[in-house]
Amino acid sequence: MTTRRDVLQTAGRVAALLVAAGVLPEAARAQAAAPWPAAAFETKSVADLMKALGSAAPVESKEITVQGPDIAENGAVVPLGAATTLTGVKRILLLVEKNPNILSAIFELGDAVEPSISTRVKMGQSSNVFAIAMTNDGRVLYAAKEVKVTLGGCGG
Amino acid sequence: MADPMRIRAQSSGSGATVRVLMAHEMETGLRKDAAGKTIPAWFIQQVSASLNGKPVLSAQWGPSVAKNPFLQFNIKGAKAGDKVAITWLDNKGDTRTDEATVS
Amino acid sequence: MSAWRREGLRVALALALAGVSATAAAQGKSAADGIAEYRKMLEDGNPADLFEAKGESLWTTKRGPKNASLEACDLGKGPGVVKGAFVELPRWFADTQRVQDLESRLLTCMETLQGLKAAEIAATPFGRGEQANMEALAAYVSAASRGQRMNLPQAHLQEKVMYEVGKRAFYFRGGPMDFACATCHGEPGKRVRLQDLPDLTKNPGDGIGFAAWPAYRVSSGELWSMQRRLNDCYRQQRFPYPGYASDVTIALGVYMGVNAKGAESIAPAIKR
Amino acid sequence: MKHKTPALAATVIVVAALLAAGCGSMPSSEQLDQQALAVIKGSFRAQGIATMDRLHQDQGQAACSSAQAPSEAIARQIQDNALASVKWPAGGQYLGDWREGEKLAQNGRGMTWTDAAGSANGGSCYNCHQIGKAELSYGTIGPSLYNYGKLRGVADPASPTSAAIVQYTWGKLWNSKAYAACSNMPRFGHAGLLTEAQIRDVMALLLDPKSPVNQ
Repeated sequence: MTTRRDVLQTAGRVAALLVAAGVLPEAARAQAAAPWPAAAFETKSVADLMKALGSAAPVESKEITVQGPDIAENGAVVPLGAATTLTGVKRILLLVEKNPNILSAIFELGDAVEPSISTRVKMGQSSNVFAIAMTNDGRVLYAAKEVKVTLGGCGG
Repeated sequence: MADPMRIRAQSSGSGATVRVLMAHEMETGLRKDAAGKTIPAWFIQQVSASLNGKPVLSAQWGPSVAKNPFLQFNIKGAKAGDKVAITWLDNKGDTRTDEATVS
Repeated sequence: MSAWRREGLRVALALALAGVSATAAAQGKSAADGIAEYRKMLEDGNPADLFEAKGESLWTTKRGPKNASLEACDLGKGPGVVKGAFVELPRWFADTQRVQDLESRLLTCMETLQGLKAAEIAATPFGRGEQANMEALAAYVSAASRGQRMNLPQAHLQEKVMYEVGKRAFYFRGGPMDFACATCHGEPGKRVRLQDLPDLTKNPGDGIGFAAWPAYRVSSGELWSMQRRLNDCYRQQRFPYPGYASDVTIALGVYMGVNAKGAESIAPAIKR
Repeated sequence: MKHKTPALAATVIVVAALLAAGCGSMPSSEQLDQQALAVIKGSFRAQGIATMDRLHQDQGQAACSSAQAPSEAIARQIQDNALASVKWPAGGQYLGDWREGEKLAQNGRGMTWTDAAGSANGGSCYNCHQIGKAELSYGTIGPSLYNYGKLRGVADPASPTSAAIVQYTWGKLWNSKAYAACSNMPRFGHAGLLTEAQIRDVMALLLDPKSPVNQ
């Protein structure tokens, strides 16, 4: 019986081997240096997530916006993004409150990237979505909005 | 071998907007097949972007990122002719790198 | 007894007409606006691009027992002409003596040029093996006509016959729910749940209905050609299983395509 | 040999042109009807529970299979037959549980070739109708049923004043063609899509004053 954690650890080892063998490109080497934070991706609440990441609790702020539709025609693909007017943002997190695991994605921003990111996530049901921004000077801020997921088509 | 990504990098204002589509199942590990057997998780965990070889962005993803993932971001100071490279790595150790030129 | 019940119907109808339509319209609008916003967000970055790229590479790759590419395939505008072919399909082909749609024509080319077995591919489940390749090829061929207007030929007798057969199939009611294609697609301005239903008995507009497929289906994360779209329509109609590239599916393609004359093709589109 | 090719090509073009001009003439409307039936029967195959007998049309299905409505006489005949087929509820018990009715209204599953034999069917009601106000995702093929009972003055479904609308609603759910020969609505009771008990639950959703539909 292979557990998910085993698979992940194996993946990490494979990546390390590939890097050692010079098979992985340079960009992937940088990633391999920062391991995939399995514990953070298994949390069910904002509080547990912040604990897993060793971060302070986030404070709601108008300086950050979470971008998503009011209604999603299909939960399989829901556009989700974050943008902020803050400076010195090093990290942006995208969360879906009612998903089996709350964390969808972490973005580590270099100085050359604007703090504005869009991707698409899966949502099992209508839920609040969050964008959390972490700055170099230790601020942790968030914005939230509700996305309604509708049943569509003939439903069969 | 994974199918290639589609990367569009367009200069806009003082930088470039990068839009990426990646061909990947992004299987959550929570679904069951017709026979009731759990379909194992299979998803991109790490993504990184570089501009002319210098890392500018990295990301860690969970299985709730949508199938055939889309990613959009803006690189400050990028100009036409610059090279943007994207690499992803999934939980099975499969990886793919593709490159585009800013237009 | 029955006359009395009919009277009941009249009362019911009068009440229904008087009461509810305003509420429905107000609520429907805000939800519809939300859906429109969602669709707009998805437009920029349609994963159909991934399938289009794969299809383009498949088109030029030497494959099959004959180790040949599809570059000599005649999609109706001469061997190797891809641009503009999609908006004129289905059409009559002299070599096969049949009216063929995009997918059935691709099957012919895969068999004659590459030596692949058309019947085997037609029997393969959607999304697997050569069927996955079919979808990529359909994305590539349709994309080469993006922005052009539907313009199916109707000069050949068999093209006209297939239009008439398609029209009859469109209105054919059957199955345990009494559904025909026309049940959902015979009138303008209707929805199933929140999804707009194009009226396919006439040109429903640019990039709508026949002019939007193949499309990337968000719900399955796959590219669906018109063959797969029709297959799922018939599943939801509770009909038996339509054969892949069977005459009824091709006839429906002729009926919808001719009706859509002048509509701008946006295929491959993105759909729920 | 090569110099012969243009001549050969020319022959092909002439043949094609003849075909294009229509060596045969357009079949009659009746012939096309026959051809369409043959094409339909030849294009489908049984799959799972979706067997080929589903293509065998009854009188109403056949009469309602074109853009033209059937004649008034035929429509009347279809409606009369449909009304005669309605099975009225045992013991005059018309209403069940509106909560179960809402679940059925939401559920669009059943009877497809991907459904297992004997699996429970939904009513698919929201596919075509607005019903409860909380559900934003509703179709518009049928009329809105929001406030269905309230608008029709049903304060007590068991009272004699409500009898006409209660019975009409049962008949409509059991066999929609009783009141409109070519109704788009499935015949839920007649076709065995829903059981008598399930139809009671849908009735309650529409007519029970406590149902959210009537708030």
